[in-house]
Amino acid sequence: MAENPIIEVRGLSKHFEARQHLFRKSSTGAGVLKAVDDVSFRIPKGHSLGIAGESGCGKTTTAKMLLKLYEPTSGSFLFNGKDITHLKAKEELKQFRKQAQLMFQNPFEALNPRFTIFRSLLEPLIVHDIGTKEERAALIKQALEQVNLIPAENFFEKYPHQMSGGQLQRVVLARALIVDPIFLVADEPVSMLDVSVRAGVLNLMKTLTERLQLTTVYISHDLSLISYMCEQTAIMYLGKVVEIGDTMSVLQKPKHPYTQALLAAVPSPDPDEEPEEVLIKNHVPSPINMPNGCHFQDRCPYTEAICREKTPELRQAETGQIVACHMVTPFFDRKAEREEHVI
Amino acid sequence: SETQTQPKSTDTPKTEPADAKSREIRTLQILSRPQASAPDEYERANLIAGAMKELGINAEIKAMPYEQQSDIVWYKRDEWDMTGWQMAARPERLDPDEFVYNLFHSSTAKDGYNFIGYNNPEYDKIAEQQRITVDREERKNLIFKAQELIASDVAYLFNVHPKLKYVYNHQVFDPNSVVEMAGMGIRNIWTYLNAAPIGQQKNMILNSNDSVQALNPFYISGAFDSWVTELIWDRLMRIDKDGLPKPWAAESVTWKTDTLIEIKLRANMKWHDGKPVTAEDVKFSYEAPLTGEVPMYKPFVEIIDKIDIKDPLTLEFTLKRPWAAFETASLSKLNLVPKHIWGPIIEDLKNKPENAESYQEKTPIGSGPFKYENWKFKEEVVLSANTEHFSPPKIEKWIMREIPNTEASLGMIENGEINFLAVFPGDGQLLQQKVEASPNLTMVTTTDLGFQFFAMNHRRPPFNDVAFRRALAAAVDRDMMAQVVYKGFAEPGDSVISPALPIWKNPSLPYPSGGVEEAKKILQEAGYEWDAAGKLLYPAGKKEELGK
Amino acid sequence: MGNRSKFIWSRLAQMVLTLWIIATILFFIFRLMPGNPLVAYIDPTFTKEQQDILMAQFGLDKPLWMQYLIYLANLVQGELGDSFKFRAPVMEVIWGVLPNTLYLMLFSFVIAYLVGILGGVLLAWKRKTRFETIGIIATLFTRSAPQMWVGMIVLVIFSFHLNWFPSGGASATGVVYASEWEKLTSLSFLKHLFLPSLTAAIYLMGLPLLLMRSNMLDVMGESYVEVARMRGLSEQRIMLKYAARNAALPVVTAMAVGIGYALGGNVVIEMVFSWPGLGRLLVNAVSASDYALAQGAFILSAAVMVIMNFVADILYSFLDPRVTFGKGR
Amino acid sequence: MNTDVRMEQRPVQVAYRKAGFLAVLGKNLAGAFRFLKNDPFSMTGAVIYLFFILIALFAPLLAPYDPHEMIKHNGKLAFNQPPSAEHWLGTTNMGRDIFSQLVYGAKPAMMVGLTAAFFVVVVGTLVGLFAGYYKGRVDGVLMRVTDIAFGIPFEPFVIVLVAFLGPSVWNIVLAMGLLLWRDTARVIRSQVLTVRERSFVEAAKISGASDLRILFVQVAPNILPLSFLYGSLAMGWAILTEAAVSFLGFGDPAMMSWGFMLNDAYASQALSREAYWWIIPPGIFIMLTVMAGFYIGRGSEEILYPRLKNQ
Amino acid sequence: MSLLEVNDLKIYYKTSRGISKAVDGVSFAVDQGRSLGLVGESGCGKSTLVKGIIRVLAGNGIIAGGSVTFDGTDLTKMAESHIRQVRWKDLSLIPQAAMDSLNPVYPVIDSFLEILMLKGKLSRADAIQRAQELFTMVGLDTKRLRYYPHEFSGGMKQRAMIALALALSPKLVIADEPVTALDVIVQNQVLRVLKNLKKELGLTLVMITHDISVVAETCDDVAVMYAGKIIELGPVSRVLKHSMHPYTMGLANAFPNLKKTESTLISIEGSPPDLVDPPKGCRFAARCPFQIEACAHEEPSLVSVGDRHFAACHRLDEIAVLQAKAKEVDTWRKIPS
Ligand SMILES: Nc1ncnc2c1ncn2[C@@H]1O[C@H](COP(=O)(O)OP(=O)(O)OP(=O)(O)O)[C@@H](O)[C@H]1O
Ligand SMILES: Nc1ncnc2c1ncn2[C@@H]1O[C@H](COP(=O)(O)OP(=O)(O)OP(=O)(O)O)[C@@H](O)[C@H]1O
Ligand SMILES: [Mg+2]
Ligand SMILES: [Mg+2]
Ligand code: NI
Repeated sequence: MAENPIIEVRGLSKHFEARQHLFRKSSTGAGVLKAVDDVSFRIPKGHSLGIAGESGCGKTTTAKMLLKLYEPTSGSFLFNGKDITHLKAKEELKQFRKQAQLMFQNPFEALNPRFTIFRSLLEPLIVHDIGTKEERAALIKQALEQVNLIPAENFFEKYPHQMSGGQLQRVVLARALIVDPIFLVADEPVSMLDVSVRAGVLNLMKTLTERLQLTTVYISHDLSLISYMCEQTAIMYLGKVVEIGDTMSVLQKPKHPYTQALLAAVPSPDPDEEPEEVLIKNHVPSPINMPNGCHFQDRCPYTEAICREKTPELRQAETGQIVACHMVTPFFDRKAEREEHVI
Repeated sequence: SETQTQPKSTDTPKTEPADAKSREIRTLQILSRPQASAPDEYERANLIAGAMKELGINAEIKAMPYEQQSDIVWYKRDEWDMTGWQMAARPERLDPDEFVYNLFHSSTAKDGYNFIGYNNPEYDKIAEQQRITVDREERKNLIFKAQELIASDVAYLFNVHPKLKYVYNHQVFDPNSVVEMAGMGIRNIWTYLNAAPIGQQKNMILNSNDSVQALNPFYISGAFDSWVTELIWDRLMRIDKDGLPKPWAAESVTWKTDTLIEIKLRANMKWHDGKPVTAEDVKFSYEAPLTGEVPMYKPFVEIIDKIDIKDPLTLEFTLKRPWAAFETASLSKLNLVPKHIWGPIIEDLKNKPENAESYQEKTPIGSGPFKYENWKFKEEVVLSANTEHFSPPKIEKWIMREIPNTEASLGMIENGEINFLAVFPGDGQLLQQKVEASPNLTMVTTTDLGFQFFAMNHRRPPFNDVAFRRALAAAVDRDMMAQVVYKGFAEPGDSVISPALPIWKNPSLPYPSGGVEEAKKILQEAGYEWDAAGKLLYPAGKKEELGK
Repeated sequence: MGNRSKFIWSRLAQMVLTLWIIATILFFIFRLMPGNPLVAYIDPTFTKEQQDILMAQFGLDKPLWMQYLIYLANLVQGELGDSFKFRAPVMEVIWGVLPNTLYLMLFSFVIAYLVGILGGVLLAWKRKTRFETIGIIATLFTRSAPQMWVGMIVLVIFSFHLNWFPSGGASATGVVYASEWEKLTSLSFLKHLFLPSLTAAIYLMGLPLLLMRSNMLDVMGESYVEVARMRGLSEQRIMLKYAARNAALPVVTAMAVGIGYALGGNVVIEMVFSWPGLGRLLVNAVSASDYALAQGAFILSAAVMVIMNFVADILYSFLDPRVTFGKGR
Repeated sequence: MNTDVRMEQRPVQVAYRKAGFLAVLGKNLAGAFRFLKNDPFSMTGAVIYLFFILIALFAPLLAPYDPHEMIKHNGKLAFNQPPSAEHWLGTTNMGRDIFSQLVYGAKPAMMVGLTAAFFVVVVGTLVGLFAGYYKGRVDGVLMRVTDIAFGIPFEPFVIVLVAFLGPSVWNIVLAMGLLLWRDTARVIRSQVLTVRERSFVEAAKISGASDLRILFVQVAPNILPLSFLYGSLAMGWAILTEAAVSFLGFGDPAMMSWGFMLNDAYASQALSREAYWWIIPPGIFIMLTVMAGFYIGRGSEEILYPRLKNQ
Repeated sequence: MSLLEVNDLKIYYKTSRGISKAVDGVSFAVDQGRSLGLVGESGCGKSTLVKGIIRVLAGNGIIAGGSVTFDGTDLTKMAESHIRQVRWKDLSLIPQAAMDSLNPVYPVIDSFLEILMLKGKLSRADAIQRAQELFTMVGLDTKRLRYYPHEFSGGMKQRAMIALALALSPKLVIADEPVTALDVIVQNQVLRVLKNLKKELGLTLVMITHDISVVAETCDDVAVMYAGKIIELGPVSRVLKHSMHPYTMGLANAFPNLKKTESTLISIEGSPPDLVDPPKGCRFAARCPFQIEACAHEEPSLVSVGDRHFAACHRLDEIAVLQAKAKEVDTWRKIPS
């Protein structure tokens, strides 16, 4: 908390208009879909934040806002201390684009199928007007070697469909790193990869981000991966951050009932371990037109009247992390101030 | 093989006039309907262009739809050089007045039908004179003279009088009962009235290739409409098969003086709704066009000063001045309409923007030999015989089917779907072969009253020069046209009057002929010269003013 | 206002806008066309005065903008003006041929889509066989042949040589039908209808057939078809209830759109078979410079097309429960 | 001829499941050729096109006569002749050599076809690209324009336009260019909508590329096969349209096209005369060229929908 | 006798590049009431294997050899019309893409009615009741029967598919990746449903997954596949805790464990061999850190290594050493190229 945050997000929200079928009553109905609702966090330089949560809770939407692919509905986003929420100026935007990069979930999709690997890596260099022709070739070679694609020349003229998923994901990483970014968002970077190659990419990312002092956001629904990769962890539920803090505290001593359920549900590779009982109810409510109060109210085993009336605010738990739950209140001695909701 | 359009090497002088450049004749434009819609016109244009090329004149054919062509010809009277045109056969055109007066009188040059801008005071006098000359012999002389002037002036570049080709099924109709009419062929009311069915089929089924637009006694619309209207509505007189008007609904027509005509109606005529035909109805029929609600018929009644009803069957027409064509163009033209039906309609229309032309009766009522039975739009018109008529038809029904596909109409006459081929714009030779091969069919050809020609714009040089026009006329081989384009189903033309009408046709006209050699001679005599490349030049002192 | 009605309203508004623009374009195309519209109706006996009466009668003497406003005002009231040629209200003239066009169109669509859909299913079923190859080639042939050419050949064979069908028109000579229904059910009318419908269908069936085939192939690759097979359902059932039913959705909407196209009348076929329909009317009107009529016929077919496009959209979302609606498509 | 609509409703996205195939259909000729070689249908189509293009180019050498020339033998017009050694397909009713007309007819067919296809593809692709990529207002406006184009019945429109501008094949091309891009535009747009959602486009955006660059460098090459397909279809439409328009009497008499020949034959009752050598060949030639378009189209269809190929 | 016995099954695909040997001599057996997990990398032939068992292969797939004995009869020799009777009634397969396995244009209940009335010969009323029972059994609200598939969430669809698979009370259910692409909580629910059904109905289950933790939680036995072959087979705890094949060891290393945060993940470098032209010897040889001469030439056969535990490796005799070495990161770095 002492260091200057490179990323600071204040009350970021993104709302979508929900669509509906013309003739049939749908289970959801028309209305506003709050994909991301009032999310705040701070990441100091060189640190990494993991965002976890079930499908549709708004992880990707958050990531896209961080990369300015989506304009937030409200809230602000500070990058390097500068508010760039509504940045429009071409040059500054380009500067930001050079510094912030994304690593995609699906490597098969992330590369233009009509471009060779060389061409794909060349694009960002052309766009940012980096280097001469020879320098560019050298940069590309270096980038490929950095991600262990050796000898790099062998891959220059290959098309994406001629390569394996693990190799492609490395190319995607190389492309992200070739412009020397300081901020990297990885949205489920290995979920499409096989277990045996997954570890390779993860280890590579881990060492590279550490070596290059990158600030990273790592998005996954897999808590074990987050625990492996990140220092801090945020748990999202239906557009809201319900628990955020040091990975150790969040994953070892979860406070929010949802986090607890999530952890209980993770299967263990140890066949002798007895699976824990997951207490929450099945039904995932529709994200459209959320009711008042806690988003988790319908599934929570501890729900009381207050949960249906008031949206819980984030408070610091004694274990260090910040939690949004009314029922945990007795454990808190003081209400955390808004400024300190963040790490 | 030799080509039609290749220029022959001309025996032009080797030396070229010094001012050749400025005297060069521009490329002349020939307007024509496209080959697809009027193949004969387009091919004739080709032949004419070929002949002009041989004379050293550049010509260019511009094909365009009829509407565009007529728009230019009609409304941009000094912007065109030559255009294909035609005059169709109509019964009232059996009288030469319309052709002789309307086409060439200088008064119609500005916005009338004299769009070529022919202007000959001598001719004007003759044209006017023949209008008021009621005596036939005297009038004939005038018409002969008029034809002579047109021929020697080469007012039009005459091409051909096509042959009308009609086919009927002689297993259905007694061949002796089919009537041929001069200049009109066998497709005429006399055939419809006379044709005697000899088998099971009592109906006459004929084809048309375009739509019936309206069945309205007050609207002169498409050709096919008039085929029908003349059967439903009677007229005071009708043009007989010899081309001369004869009393019809009138029992007699007596010229008391040059301007006073007495009409006696037939007794016991009835409208199709059963009401009697009276002198009042006749008077109404002739006066309605003057109300302004029947504009198209106005020109045919304007000449009438007054109409007096002498008794229920007698009327007296007083004309403003003598008019030779009155019997043909007015008494044989106007439909007799029932006053009890049209009277109120016309009254009503006076307060409306529309006029009688756009009024369609549900069931048209006339007094003619056929009664309206049914009209399926764009499909067929069915009339049934009016057995109470004074001249009842022998067939039971007269049915006209719309068949735009020429090929299909040919197939249909062969397989009996129709028994009278009333229009056939296609190849006559083929038709003849088909008829010869069929045991059922008889073909009758008649030289058309109408004619095909190319109009030259007399307002524009070089066409303002008689010699030039004469040379062109001489160069165009009309026999060849009849042979090649019409496969022999046409007669070369030299006059507005068809050879089918011996009463009016001047048999010896000074229309130039003799081919390219003769043409060159005419041009040389008039002072035209050729440049070294064989291009025709204006006579010395004349320049091309209209540019290239 | 709900999302749904908002969508429908905005689509309707858009349709009106589209029609207005088309009407405007049309108006000016026709007015700017070279040639006086009435020139075709001028007779040698006409005087200048008579020509002027004629112009006034059709309002052609007024300035262009006034003509345009009158035209729009009339259009809003469903008035299409008077035909120059037929001297009758355009609506009336069009009504005279519209039923025939509809019958021809519906009949040919029924033939084409029945044959097409079944053929498409069959081809997809027999994929990778010689039957499929020949089927596709044959279909492409039918879709590539100029219609008048096919029409003429059909006419010569079935009418002139075999004498099975009449060679033109919409009904037997001199027959009067008491009602449209009687006409539609009379053998003679159907016999007249058959050849033109066949010719149209020969061309039309290519689209549903090929579309059906490739949709079938797509759908047959979907896992629910695979699962149906795993469930041990019979091959017929899988083909019809699963593959064909789902593959037919786009074909059905293609049909709606196709009907829109076809109502403009199949000019060429109507010409060859002397069919009294809208297409021939339109061509005649255009070549006779009968603006009012041409405009009317054109607007009408445009309206039908726009409506059928709309119907196709609605139909699609009706048939496919997955489709959502909203902004854009 | 323009009813091949709603192709957009087909799951075009399928194409990208095995995007590799697209790469084969690269911009470069080598790629295109490889693809032709792999697909007998496309190969046939391409060979037919090549055949007609050669005929069009060498028509003056191949045709024994001028197609407009009225041929005389011994001073007599040689009309309505059946096929003979001298006139392979006989002569017309005006004594013109049918074989020569057939040969000369290839040029207008190819010209009309190729130019119409070019216009349709260029306009359609641009509209589709911009509408699909920019969404929002641009999309709104462009799609409204497309809707209007969709509201205009094609055949009547061509007739009106040709009647208006005069009988010229270029006016037919113009009419096609004005209207038929609509199908292409819609399909391309829906394709672009799916392409633009793919991560590599987002990647390009994140790398800071400008919209135009993304549009033309990243997106366009991925929808080119579709444009190509519509181009080959449009070629067929153009030729069929020209034939129909000629048949209706709005044809260009200066251009000896196959449609014009058909009309000429029809108007001079070649069928009744059983002059099949006059009626059949132009029809077959039209059919072949149109079909060649479909063949190429079908070939690229297999490339666009690689799943078909697997089965 | 086992309920399902697969013997030396070979399934090949005809492709433009040649014959792809997707399943190449696989044998295993499943006893009544037990559950078998089938794990392995993507593309190793898991789906092909189970599709081959009930003969619903893609058009270019052929059964090139071996036998599948189900309940005493050989499915590979059965007539098509006969096997159609077996499908779903005695043996149902929940395919990999269960998400898209329901016909999108009909409400879900239609799929139930079709099966229950057509194959189960139930009356409509009975069929509806049975469908409701099934829905309740998998923990779904019976109201949802009338919904369209796209109105279901992924987990619901998966459960609906399980319910549908159980409609005719089959003897064996094969589930192809039933929980991949599901959230952990939903995944947990689905797995619980399967476990309960197994316990309560005595269901025999074959479950495909690439996630060994899923197998660890749900299955009795596990078969590990690599490049078209089974390389290790045995009771779950034995195979995962005392892996006898280097590939299985590598797989265990690559899995993060939430409870053991300290350990580093180790990946297996390289990629599986091309099935059109597989290497002659051991198929894992190229990626194996313990490769020896023999591996390249000779294919190891699946041999018993203890209590119902089988493995296919040339170095089974020195396995204790290998097991120890496999825990070290460096071992896997030095891949022989
Ligand atoms: N462009 C969009 N328009 C409308 N709704 C959207 C859009 N993008 C996302 N959503 C909705 O917003 C919610 C959050 O989506 P998001 O993709 O951020 O979730 P996620 O946490 O990344 O899920 P997953 O784990 O499945 O990737 C979802 O309900 C989704 O349907
Ligand atoms: N229809 C087919 N034609 C040709 N090859 C195929 C076909 N289906 C599958 N294959 C190939 O066969 C091999 C085995 O495929 P299979 O689908 O059985 O793998 P899997 O183990 O189920 O993989 P995943 O975990 O990705 O589902 C793969 O290499 C695949 O590419
Ligand atoms: Mg996501
Ligand atoms: Mg699988
Ligand atoms: Ni010769």
